[in-house]
Amino acid sequence: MNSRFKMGSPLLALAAAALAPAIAFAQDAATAVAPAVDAAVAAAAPAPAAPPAIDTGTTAWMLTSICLVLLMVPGLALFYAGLVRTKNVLGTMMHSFIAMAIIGVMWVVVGYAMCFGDTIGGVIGWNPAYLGLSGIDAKDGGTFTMAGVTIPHFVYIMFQGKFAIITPALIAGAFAERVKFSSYCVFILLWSLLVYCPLCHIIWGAGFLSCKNIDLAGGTVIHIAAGIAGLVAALYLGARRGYPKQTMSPNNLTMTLLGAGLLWVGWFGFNSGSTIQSGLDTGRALAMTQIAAAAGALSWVVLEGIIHKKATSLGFVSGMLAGLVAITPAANAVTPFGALMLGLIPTVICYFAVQMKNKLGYDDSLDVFGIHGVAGIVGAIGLMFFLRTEPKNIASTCADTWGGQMVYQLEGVALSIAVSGVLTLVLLFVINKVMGFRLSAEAEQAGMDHALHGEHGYGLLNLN
Amino acid sequence: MNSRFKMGSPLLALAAAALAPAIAFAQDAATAVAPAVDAAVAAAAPAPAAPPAIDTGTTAWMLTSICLVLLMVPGLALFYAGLVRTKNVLGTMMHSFIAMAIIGVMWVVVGYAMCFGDTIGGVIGWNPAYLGLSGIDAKDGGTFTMAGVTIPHFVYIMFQGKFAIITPALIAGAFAERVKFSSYCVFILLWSLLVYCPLCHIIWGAGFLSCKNIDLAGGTVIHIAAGIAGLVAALYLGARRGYPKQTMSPNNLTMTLLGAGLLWVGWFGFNSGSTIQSGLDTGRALAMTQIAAAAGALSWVVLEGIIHKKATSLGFVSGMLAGLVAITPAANAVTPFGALMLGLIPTVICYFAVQMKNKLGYDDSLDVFGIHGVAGIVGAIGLMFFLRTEPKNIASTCADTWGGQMVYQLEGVALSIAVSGVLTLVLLFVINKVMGFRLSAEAEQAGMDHALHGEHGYGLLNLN
Amino acid sequence: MNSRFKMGSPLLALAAAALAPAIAFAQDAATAVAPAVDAAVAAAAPAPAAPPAIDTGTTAWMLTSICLVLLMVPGLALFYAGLVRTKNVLGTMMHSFIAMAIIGVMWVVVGYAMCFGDTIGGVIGWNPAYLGLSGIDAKDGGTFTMAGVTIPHFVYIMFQGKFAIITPALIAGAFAERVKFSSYCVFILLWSLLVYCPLCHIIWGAGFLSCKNIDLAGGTVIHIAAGIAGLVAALYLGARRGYPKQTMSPNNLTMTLLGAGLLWVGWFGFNSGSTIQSGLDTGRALAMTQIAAAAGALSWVVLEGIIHKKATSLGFVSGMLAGLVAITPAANAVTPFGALMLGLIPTVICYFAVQMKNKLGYDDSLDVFGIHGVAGIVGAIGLMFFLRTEPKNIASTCADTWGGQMVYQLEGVALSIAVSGVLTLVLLFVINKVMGFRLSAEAEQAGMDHALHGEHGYGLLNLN
Amino acid sequence: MKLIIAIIQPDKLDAVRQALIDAEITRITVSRCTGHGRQEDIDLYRGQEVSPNLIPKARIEIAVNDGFEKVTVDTIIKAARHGDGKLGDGKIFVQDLVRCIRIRTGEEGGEAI
Amino acid sequence: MKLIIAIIQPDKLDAVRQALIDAEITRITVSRCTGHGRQEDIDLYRGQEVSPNLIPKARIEIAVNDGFEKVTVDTIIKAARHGDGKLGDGKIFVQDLVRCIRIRTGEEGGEAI
Amino acid sequence: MKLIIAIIQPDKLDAVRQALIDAEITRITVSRCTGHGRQEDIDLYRGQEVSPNLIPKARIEIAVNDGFEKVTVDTIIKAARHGDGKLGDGKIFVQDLVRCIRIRTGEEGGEAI
Ligand SMILES: Nc1ncnc2c1ncn2[C@@H]1O[C@H](COP(=O)(O)OP(=O)(O)O)[C@@H](O)[C@H]1O
Ligand SMILES: Nc1ncnc2c1ncn2[C@@H]1O[C@H](COP(=O)(O)OP(=O)(O)O)[C@@H](O)[C@H]1O
Ligand SMILES: Nc1ncnc2c1ncn2[C@@H]1O[C@H](COP(=O)(O)OP(=O)(O)O)[C@@H](O)[C@H]1O
Repeated sequence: MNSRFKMGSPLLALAAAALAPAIAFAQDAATAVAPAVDAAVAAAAPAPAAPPAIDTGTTAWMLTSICLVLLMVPGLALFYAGLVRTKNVLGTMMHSFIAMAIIGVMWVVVGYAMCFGDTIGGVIGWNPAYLGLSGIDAKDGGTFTMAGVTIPHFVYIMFQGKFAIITPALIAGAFAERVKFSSYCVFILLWSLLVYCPLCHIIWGAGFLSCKNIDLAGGTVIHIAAGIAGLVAALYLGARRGYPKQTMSPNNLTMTLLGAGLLWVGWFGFNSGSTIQSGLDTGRALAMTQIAAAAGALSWVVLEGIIHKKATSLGFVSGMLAGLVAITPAANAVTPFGALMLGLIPTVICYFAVQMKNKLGYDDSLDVFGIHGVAGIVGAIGLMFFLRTEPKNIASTCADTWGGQMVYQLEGVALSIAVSGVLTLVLLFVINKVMGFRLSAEAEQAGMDHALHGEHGYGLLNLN
Repeated sequence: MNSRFKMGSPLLALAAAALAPAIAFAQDAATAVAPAVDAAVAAAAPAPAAPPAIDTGTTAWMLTSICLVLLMVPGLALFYAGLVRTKNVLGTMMHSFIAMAIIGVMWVVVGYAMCFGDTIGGVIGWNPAYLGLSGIDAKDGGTFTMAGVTIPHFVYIMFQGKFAIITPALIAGAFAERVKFSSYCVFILLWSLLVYCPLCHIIWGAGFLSCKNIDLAGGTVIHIAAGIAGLVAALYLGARRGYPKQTMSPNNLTMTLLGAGLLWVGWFGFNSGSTIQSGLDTGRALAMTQIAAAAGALSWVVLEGIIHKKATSLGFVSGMLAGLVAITPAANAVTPFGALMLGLIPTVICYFAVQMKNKLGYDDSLDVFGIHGVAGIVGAIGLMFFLRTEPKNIASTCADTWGGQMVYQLEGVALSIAVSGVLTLVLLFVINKVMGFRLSAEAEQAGMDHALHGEHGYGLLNLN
Repeated sequence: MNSRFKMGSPLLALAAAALAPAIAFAQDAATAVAPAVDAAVAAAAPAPAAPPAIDTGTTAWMLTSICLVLLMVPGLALFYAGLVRTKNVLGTMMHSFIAMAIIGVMWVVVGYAMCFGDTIGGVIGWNPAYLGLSGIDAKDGGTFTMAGVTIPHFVYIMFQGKFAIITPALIAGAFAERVKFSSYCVFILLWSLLVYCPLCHIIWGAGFLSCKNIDLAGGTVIHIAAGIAGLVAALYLGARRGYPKQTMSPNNLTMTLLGAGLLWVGWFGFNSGSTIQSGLDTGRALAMTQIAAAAGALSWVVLEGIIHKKATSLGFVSGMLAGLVAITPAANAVTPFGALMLGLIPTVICYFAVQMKNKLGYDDSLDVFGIHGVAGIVGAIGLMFFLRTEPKNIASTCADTWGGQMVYQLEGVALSIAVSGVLTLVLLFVINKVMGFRLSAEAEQAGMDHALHGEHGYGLLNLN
Repeated sequence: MKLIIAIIQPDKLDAVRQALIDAEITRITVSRCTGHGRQEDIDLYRGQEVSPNLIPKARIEIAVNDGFEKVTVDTIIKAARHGDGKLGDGKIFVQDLVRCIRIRTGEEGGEAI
Repeated sequence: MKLIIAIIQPDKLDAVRQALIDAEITRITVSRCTGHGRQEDIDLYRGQEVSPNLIPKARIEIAVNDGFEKVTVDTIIKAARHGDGKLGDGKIFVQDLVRCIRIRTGEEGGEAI
Repeated sequence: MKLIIAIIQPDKLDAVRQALIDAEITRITVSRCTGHGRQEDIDLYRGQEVSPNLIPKARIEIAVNDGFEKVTVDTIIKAARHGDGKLGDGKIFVQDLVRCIRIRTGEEGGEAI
């Protein structure tokens, strides 16, 4: 049903069965069904019928990870909102927040079934019991087991759901300050269904690339997909009126910095939680995440220092973000030195990618492609040069050789670019025809906050 | 001593005893007393004298939940402070922050004893060993066991303490921008002692409604109580000067949105932590919380979209809050579909309740009653229609039938309304007579920040 | 290798070995090496060669603690940045943020080796396998065991690394608004290497004060060291131009309050995480932290209320901070009453220390010495009067008598003052000679944001 | 026509606005400023009393026809005073206004005010 | 010399700036203010329509030599109007300017403008 | 009486304030504005140099009796200059002031300044 990680060996499963009673106590006792209790009392007898005992420690970390990843949504909202003009600050935050509501509901209704249900042709998932999450309690006593570790199924579902929320929210940065809210809502809903769910199923679910990609937490599934979607959208929708002649200064960089802080912290849940353990790989993922973020931030700051003799705070967080994106697929797969390099190299490339954008003149307003897309691609491929062990020892892949793995990585990247690129374009086109995507000139001048939401972000600016 | 959840069956307790040695290792080894170690070495012998072994996983999640619930206090401070006028932004934040100090101290001095001590007539608790937390270490080796799961007693105390902190802070929104700080401090202290502690003891401690209410995390104990207190206070203290003629615009909605983000995340600790496990019910509570929040936010936004053709960010967070409040008592008790409905229905009702307030003309400034009170009542009763199983299978109640449970729910709601309504009124009256509760006209015009705190929230507004 | 805590008794270790198989299942199964699995299947046989099984619960809490302590860095950034003038808001945030990058990288390259490597003369650590964290995986299968509890080594490293990040960032408050960014970067790097790493090694690593100090989470290693460094720097670098004649009002106290909220929450990870467990001491540390913070905040507010008839929000957070600093060394060592006193007493002393600074006229701009230094010293010594048990029962010390422990405490304080005082002065002198430390008069007038970073914090202030 | 500029205490803005409306002067422009006169304003900073060099004020601009100058000034004086007058109550400046144009219609002079 | 003050809708600031530049008037000072004229501005607050007493505006100040007064005023009027003119489009005030000094050079009068 | 408006660089506000106080001109009103003159101001945005159209400035208003006009203007010029004068140092505008009223006392004219 799920192949984000390969199954543990049969031996391990056997050990699990043998030991189940010994740890049954740790289980959710208040709701434990009778057989489990009997088994526990019988002390050493195998209890094949009972659902496996829940590991409270892993569950605790997964619950925490859910909180951390959800915290990234307000983090992203702050990050983006600080960079736009005053008149669009609320509208920009709403782009992130509304994803929590729309995708939050979509995920429980059909999203989880489409991502992690049984595969239909290796392309999309389906499982009636997952629709509306109606059959979760009934299945395995509500538990979910992966690689021998059992957690409540709801916890796994919610963790995965947070990724579905944040992915479309990332795209919003590419067409900041110029789209209709209603069209945006329709766009992220359809994009999730048509782009995110298939990609997620293909690579993390039981799809045709399952157990092939090294993509711990979504370099390919999330950042490349969102980055490409952003690029396509920026090109298709066109630049903000006045861009680039009129300077569009960030309205509140302190907000962007706070958002970046929340993103850094939240990313620990993002990457480490994706190991679905509370063990060695989890610790490793956290350490590599930290290293790449630090190295990325430092690289950008040093680069700016060299080129401009000034180091900006926006540069700091841009580099941090590039490092975090690049390490996302690789956090459990590379050495500490590799993490350092995956902070450094993608950041330098992103730096110049952003300068390139300025030359090419398209308006990827908050550099969704320049950071997420570019660092995502560099990370997904670059990780191959810093593996800490043979691919087959890494949790999420079954490749035999380095070369074989490299092919898988390239396949993943190509797939994500192709699927996201083509379908995003189709979606934009259709929505644009049906309901219009861009704001009218007047609304764009007046700002999204007033025109779309009937509000002003900073009442404090006016004497009241 | 505690009946927030019914005890596990004797069988379970037996299993626990039999298995204690096997998991003793996981225990707080550095402070483990000798007998526990001996027992562990003796491997399978029962060790009745030793305190039960601590479950590190559950402890980890409870520790995390404490952090999350404490994070809700700054979250609430931001949420409320963003909605008031510039001149009251700090005073409003202080209403939340000071609760951390006053109730923080009160809780360890007498609060915990009054809530979770042995019952006196089913109405209030008392336990000399809990005063000043002086006897915690001595009791059961500092451990606390519920439904077969053992955690450090201090962890349980601190978790419960966070609820005591946030409850009175909620009320402050009802009389925002117009009360004296000193009087407010006295008010929340007395309100906690006279309203919160008894209610908490009656429903969650060993009081006369113990094991009767489905109120996982405080729909009745917290939100209805605070909502009613807010309504009474708004009516008793009267409207802000100039209300409603003068518009009082939010000074900083970005702050309110950030606060809302922290509240959403914190609420996972609030609801899931209240299961005092790291297991099935915990995961379920988190999932239902997420679903109701998303559904609530979406409902308000859609409603506004239909009525006004604009969707506000304040609407988003209001709906989110309504959903979160409504699911609070129910998060471990309803189906996913039920959670969706408990996001949708209370939000719609709250929407119209707020419009009603505008018609009636009283000044519940930040809609404490309109959101917390109304959604709390709708949730506490509404959950009965979406139960995932028979009441008796739900951790916190012992009811036999659906009807019996419904009676309990109504009793709880009625009790909370009555106790909070009457005692709040008495308190307001007494404090008003003794020291005055409202600000003078001059101080209200000048703003709380300058008049009461000698500060200005946003120095940045002035050139310095 | 590490003596932050004394080792458990041999009995405990034996128990651990005997029970290892029984909990091997909980281990990081996906990466489990074969012998562990065999051992698990063999059920009760000792498995000396296998690395000890990881406790998923403790690991979960340590992972969470890492997140919480990292969250303190943005928290500190907000706290400090809210207090400076508008033109320096970004530069001040950068002082905290850049520490995440510089020390983040330094820590993995040499920092961990210098702090927790094998001791060289009791003064500094070294371990080639720790350089660049290259040998972590190879050692004990990547695990780390302390007092019988095993967690992934990377988790321990990252947790300790967060302390290394925040310590130099604290100092920045003493010379806020007037130093060059490049010089500051060099300063914190060298200060970490020359002051923090030795102090950390001497007291927490295998240095000459190991197993002697009661310093749970860094009262001596962190707060006294940073406080003294701040004092020396403020004296050496001189006051801001215009100080104290020109008032320098906080640009955004709401930001400071939010920062304080994050610090309070983060401190739970700081103190409770430092127990490297998820057990009794962890719960105790969290409870004492909460009590001292609440008592500290309340004390300052009451004091201001008495003296000025106004209670400021900055006073609230200052008292909170004093309480948190004072309880930091003591959180697992004192009684609840002691925690109350360690909130109250240091806060009162800090209050008057800050007034004293105003009299003496030096410009410790954000009171790094007045709060961190003073409360750190008072806490480190004051804790001796509120111990909950004999010193030898406290995890981090091996002292035999109360008097002996008192001597150790005084030694620790004296050492920290001496090392930090002298070396900070040398560093300031050298950096000042080589590259200049203070901003030019023009740059200081223009503000760090524009002069150093080419940015403006609040674009919203200007119509764009 | 006259352009009347009043620098007042922010806490009196509502009162002044209301009084002006009662006197049928409804058109007004307001902005934030900070000023220094004789008034001292005490803030607290970590237990210390500090007195900012510049104190927040509200700046009101009203363009009126000459006949309305007196009533406008008198109204402001009455409404902006704290009690019988306190330091910091503010100042009123009156200037000549040469032209006044309503952008919407292009009207000029008296009727455009 | 004249000092021209225009109170316009903030969303027209860019257009006015551009039009002025096209008319070769590049020196300008802008600030935020709030104002009350005939216009009503509807915000939403928890499902209720509220109309703030004071509405955000942009305030433009331009010092010009007398010969430029007309073109400046005309340019602003044209660029600041919404369509054929909407409530709230704003006002222009023209005052006499006695002296104008460039701080950098100390130049005075016409060439310092 | 004269109303003197000076648009200066924000980093010179303290110096100007101090110089005015030394010249015994203590009453002052200050506000934030943004302006465009000849000066260019370079900010960085993700490695790219950007030059905002409008640059933050401080706007000072001082009402003085006619005899004080010269000293005020001269003081500002001296204190607001960067070195020997840099682009962006600012402008001073002087206007006639018809009336000046102290709200607290109702005093008018010279003594109310
Ligand atoms: N001569 C002046 N020039 C400019 N602004 C002034 C002048 N006099 C007063 N103000 C403004 O009016 C505000 C209030 O002045 P106030 O303290 O009431 O005046 P006074 O000291 O004359 O009684 C001051 O803060 C300042 O902003
Ligand atoms: N007489 C006046 N005095 C001061 N400000 C004015 C005056 N008339 C208009 N304004 C300013 O101009 C703004 C726009 O005015 P507007 O509503 O277009 O004027 P009108 O109602 O005359 O058509 C107002 O919000 C106000 O700030
Ligand atoms: N003619 C003018 N009208 C309005 N404001 C002006 C004018 N000239 C200059 N300013 C203001 O003064 C500020 C500084 O001008 P500056 O660049 O020093 O002038 P110049 O280009 O004439 O040397 C500008 O940013 C603008 O705010």
